[in-house]
Amino acid sequence: MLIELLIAAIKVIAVLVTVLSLAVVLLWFERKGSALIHDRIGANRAAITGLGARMGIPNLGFINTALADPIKMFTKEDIVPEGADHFLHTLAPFLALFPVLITFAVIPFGDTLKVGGMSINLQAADLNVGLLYILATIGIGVYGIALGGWASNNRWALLGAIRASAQMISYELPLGLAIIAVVMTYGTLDLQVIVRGQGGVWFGWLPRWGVMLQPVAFILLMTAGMAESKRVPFDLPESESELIAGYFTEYSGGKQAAFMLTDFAEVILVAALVTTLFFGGWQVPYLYPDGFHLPGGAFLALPNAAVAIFGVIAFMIKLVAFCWLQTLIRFTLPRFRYDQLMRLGWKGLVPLGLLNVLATAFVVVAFGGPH
Amino acid sequence: MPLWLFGFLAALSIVSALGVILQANPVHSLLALVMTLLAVAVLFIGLGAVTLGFIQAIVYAGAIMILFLFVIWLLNLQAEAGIAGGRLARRFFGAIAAAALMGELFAILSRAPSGGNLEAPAGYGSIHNLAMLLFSDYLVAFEVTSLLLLAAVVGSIALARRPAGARDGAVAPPRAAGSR
Amino acid sequence: MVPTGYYMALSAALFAIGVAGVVLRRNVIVMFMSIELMLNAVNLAFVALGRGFGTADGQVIVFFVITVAAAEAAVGLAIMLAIFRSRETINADELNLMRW
Amino acid sequence: MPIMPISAPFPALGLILLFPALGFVFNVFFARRFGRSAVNLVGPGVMFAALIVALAACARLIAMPSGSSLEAPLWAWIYSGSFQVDFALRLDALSAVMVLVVSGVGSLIFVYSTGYMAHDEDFARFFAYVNLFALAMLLLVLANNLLLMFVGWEGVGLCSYLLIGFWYANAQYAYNGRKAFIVNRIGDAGFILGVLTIVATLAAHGVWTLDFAGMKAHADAFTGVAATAACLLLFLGATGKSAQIPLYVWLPDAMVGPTPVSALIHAATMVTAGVYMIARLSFLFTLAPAAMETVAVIGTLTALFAATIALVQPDIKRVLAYSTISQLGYMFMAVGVGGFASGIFHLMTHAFFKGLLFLCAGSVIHALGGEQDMSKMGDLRSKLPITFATMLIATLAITAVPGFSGYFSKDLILEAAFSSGHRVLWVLGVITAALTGFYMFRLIFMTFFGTSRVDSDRLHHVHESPPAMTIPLIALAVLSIVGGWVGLPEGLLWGNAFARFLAPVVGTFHPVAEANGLVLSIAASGASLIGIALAYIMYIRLPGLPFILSWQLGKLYKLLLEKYHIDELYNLIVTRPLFWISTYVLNRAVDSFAIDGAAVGAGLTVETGGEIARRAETGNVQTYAFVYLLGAVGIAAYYLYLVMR
Repeated sequence: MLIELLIAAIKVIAVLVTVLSLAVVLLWFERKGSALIHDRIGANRAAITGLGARMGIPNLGFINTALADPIKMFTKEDIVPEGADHFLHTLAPFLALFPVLITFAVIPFGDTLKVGGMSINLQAADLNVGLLYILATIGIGVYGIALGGWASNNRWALLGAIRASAQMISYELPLGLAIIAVVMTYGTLDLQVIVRGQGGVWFGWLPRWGVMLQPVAFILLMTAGMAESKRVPFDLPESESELIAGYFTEYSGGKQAAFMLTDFAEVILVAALVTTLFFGGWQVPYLYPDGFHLPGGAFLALPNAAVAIFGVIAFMIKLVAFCWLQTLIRFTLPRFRYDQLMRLGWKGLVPLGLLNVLATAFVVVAFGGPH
Repeated sequence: MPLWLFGFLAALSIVSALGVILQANPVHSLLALVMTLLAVAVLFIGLGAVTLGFIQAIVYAGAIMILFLFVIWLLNLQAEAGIAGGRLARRFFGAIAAAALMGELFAILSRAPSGGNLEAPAGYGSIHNLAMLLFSDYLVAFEVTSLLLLAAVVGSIALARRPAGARDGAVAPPRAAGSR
Repeated sequence: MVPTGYYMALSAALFAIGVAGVVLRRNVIVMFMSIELMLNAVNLAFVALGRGFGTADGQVIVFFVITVAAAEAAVGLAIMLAIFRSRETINADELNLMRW
Repeated sequence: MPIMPISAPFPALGLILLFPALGFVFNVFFARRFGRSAVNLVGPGVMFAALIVALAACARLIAMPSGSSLEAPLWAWIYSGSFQVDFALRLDALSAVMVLVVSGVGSLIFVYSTGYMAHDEDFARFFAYVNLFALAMLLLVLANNLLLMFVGWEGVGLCSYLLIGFWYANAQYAYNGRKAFIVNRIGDAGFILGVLTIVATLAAHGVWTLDFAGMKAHADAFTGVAATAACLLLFLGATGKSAQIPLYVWLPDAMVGPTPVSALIHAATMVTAGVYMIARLSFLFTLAPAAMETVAVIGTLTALFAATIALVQPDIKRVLAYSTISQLGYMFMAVGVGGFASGIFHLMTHAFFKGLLFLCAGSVIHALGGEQDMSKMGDLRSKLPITFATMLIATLAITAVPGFSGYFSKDLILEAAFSSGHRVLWVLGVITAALTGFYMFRLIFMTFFGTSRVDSDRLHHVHESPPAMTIPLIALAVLSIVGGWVGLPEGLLWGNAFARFLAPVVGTFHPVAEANGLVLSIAASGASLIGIALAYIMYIRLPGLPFILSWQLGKLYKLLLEKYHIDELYNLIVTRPLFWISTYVLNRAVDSFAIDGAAVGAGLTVETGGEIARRAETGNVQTYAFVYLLGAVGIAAYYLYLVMR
């Protein structure tokens, strides 16, 4: 009993720590990535205590920047504007961050690990309606943004909040439709089961990843997910050239950090969802519970622990890859206009999602579904 | 669901329900209502209606309530000047009548047959279970509901669209929390 | 295991609070929210009784209630917008044109 | 061992109804968009499509053993306890003949209509109505039960009304339409009562069916009285639809409709529905000899009566209308004396030659720019050669000149009348034949011979009709000649194949008196020739004689010209009293005083009450909610009181 609680606690902490530190890494990704695309060097000045460079110690790259950014933010003054709704102004950033963080509870990051006599499911919460849970938390996440903008007593902030909530609600639909198609394909809402369903190969060499079955849903989920995270090209709620910084114009210090963290956590969440639903999650091609079965017929036996660790590593690699992809998109595409955004959502993605659900239904009925 | 958890959720839902009707600021009322909805959603899940609990969170809290928030913003609602004021006598008797109704409901519901607290059958409250009912016994109601939704969409667009020629200035631009 | 009666009591309390909200508040939006509160109280009773009797029909009803509530919210809020546009208020005490 | 009749499923029967229905829908909804040429294509096209299906079905039927039928149960219609009626179609020998007549003659007349209505703006409405009519008429003849047949029966009545009043801008035309409809209602009331009598009689024996087959199987349930009552009531319906005494008055007035309508509805098809109905229910009528006698007598009297009126009418279409009534009288005489097959035979040949006559008359009227008065015609045979030739053929057919179709059918009827022992009826029939010869050739001579009395300003417009009109004329003329050859006298070539074909459905004719067919035939033909000769003398040789006669026999002439004053009589004994009751009793007493008084009083009461009650209407939603809440608290308290007591 006690040990189970302990294991659960460890899993939760591990997930949280991973997500938060990944968010910090993403911040550095952004700086370096944008530099790469803009053909400049990028952030290279931060050094521990500022002495390193002077003393000839080589700049420790991302560690320095990654640490310096959060430290800078958390040490800044926390300002609440005059006339703002004090309570909500303080509550909002955490209301935004909290649902995103708890969403990671249902993302499986590895196969079952057998230690001693126990088998540990590498997933913080084994919920058999995981996808519904994800939709619910995403839905609740709107409140933090909306109330943050409203409570600031600032027109730009309120406009940003209205834009943000309209955008998030609109893009929840294609997101949900993409997920429904996946659910119909695998016949379950349990993410771990969906990942297991993506193990193995077709034709002896092609991994059975979800993207092969649901390419349209993948595109839908990716697009809608990026819109949900309100980043370029969907960053109208915080478009600096129009609204200063949108809903968090009036935020500073730790609370602004929380909002930014929310953004990065959402990026990671989208990457995690895409990985889990369409790219096999922790599945490594040709790796089975007993070891590698390569296409040529070669076989390499592995112990369970090694397989599980391979899984976790594969998951992390895919996760980071999709985070990187989103960063690239961010610095490649220009921002939409608001009407373009809404048209894409309602007239493009929603009908596409409905058609995809319809087509999936036909295929499932015609060729026999998961049941 | 253990009793302590029920007690906590019940207290939470009642307190936030009171918040809905006691908060002067509509936005605060709305937040309280969302809280109630989420507490009730968790109660649903505790009762085995897992799917329904999540639907409540997704649809009710995540979408319908945002709609309310939008309208509050659009109408630029300010805090009400307290719950008192206006037709005091009616308010007074209204409160008494509501209390009387609560007492009566307690009395009536305590007599209601409650079933046997049976063990839930396998798959109770799952999507599959709910869908089987929806698409068999309740199919007609389901289809009619879809028509209702369509009618509501058309109706609300017709009601809310501005008459031609009144594009600008018909509604004052929204104001944020503290502006007077 | 929590007895069904407890849920019924909670449902009654929530319903009465909703009723009080409709009668006491003058802001039409808040009255509307109070109605949602009443709907939720009834939903809770449905689900609890359904669980008590071991049937899922209660849940189906709640499903429909949620759907209808969505439709009702859309139309009701649109009506409020229309009213506000012409009368500049949604205070229930001031909306009394429909009288003798 | 005889081959047993079979009944095979043949769902394509539904297509026969579907095509006119599609045509109707097209003409109602899409005609405006697609224009006149599309309507001219679709209107007759659907009839030809129906005709092709009907031909296929009949070919199938003929290939089957005698007495077989094709069934097409389409859907369940009325299921009320044990009383069950299906929407089902049935094609046996009788309905096969009718379907072919309706769709065949109908197709030709539709083609003719495209020419006749070429200058009318409302062509789409016209084709919509006639397509609807075709649908109803085909339903009437294809129905496998009495109730469905009644649907078609009412449908053709409706279309008849719509088409008589087709040019509704003319108040007199609209009035004539109403007259036809109302007179038909009287007959239809009889029909309904007849159906109910049948239902009640069968139900008393525990049989709940209106299928013709089912009724026939349970015919023994009908005792003499029930059968007589049912048959007489149904015959009342037939007198309305088929214009027999006493309900014939609408048909002459129906001639104000477009002439193709007169040809199709008021000569060839709809008005024969009564004959068809009696033939269809022949198993029932044979159980009621008294009713049969009535049918025969009424038919004969109508034939003679209408023929006398036709002698003097100046209007070309009215002559043909009375001629139609007269010929319908022949058909009823035939079915009345038991010669059902002969009646149907005459129905078919009549459809050919009377349809043709009307179409020719239409052609003449068309050529003269709407002139219908024969005293303003004359000497048209060179100007309208095709019309003249075909009309002459039709006239020879209707006057029963040997070799033409009318000869065979009329001969059979008179022979049946004589050999069934009804000598008086036979004599009257022969007299009618003479009258027919006279008035038909009077029509021909006045129209095509003699000196031209056409208005001079119209004379140079006179022209032969376009091919769309003349081709149907020629086709019908051919049918008017050869149509009778399917029922030759016994012993000649194939004999009476027609009667043999129908025998399983309507039974065979059983003569009770010896008769020499040849002698009877010579007598009847002689009578016709006398009539023709008289007409020749009066209108060709001595053109002044008609005037002298009409002056000398002024009173008789006037009586005939005024149609025995029957319309005035009906006005006096039916219409006027009804109007009096409507005006003085229903309008002044009941409506103005009682109903209006009650309404005004109720209004005053409500107004006063509302004045008081409206004070509760504060317009404040929360007040309402509060009162509502009080009510809820009260109801809950009462419930608790009931529970706790």
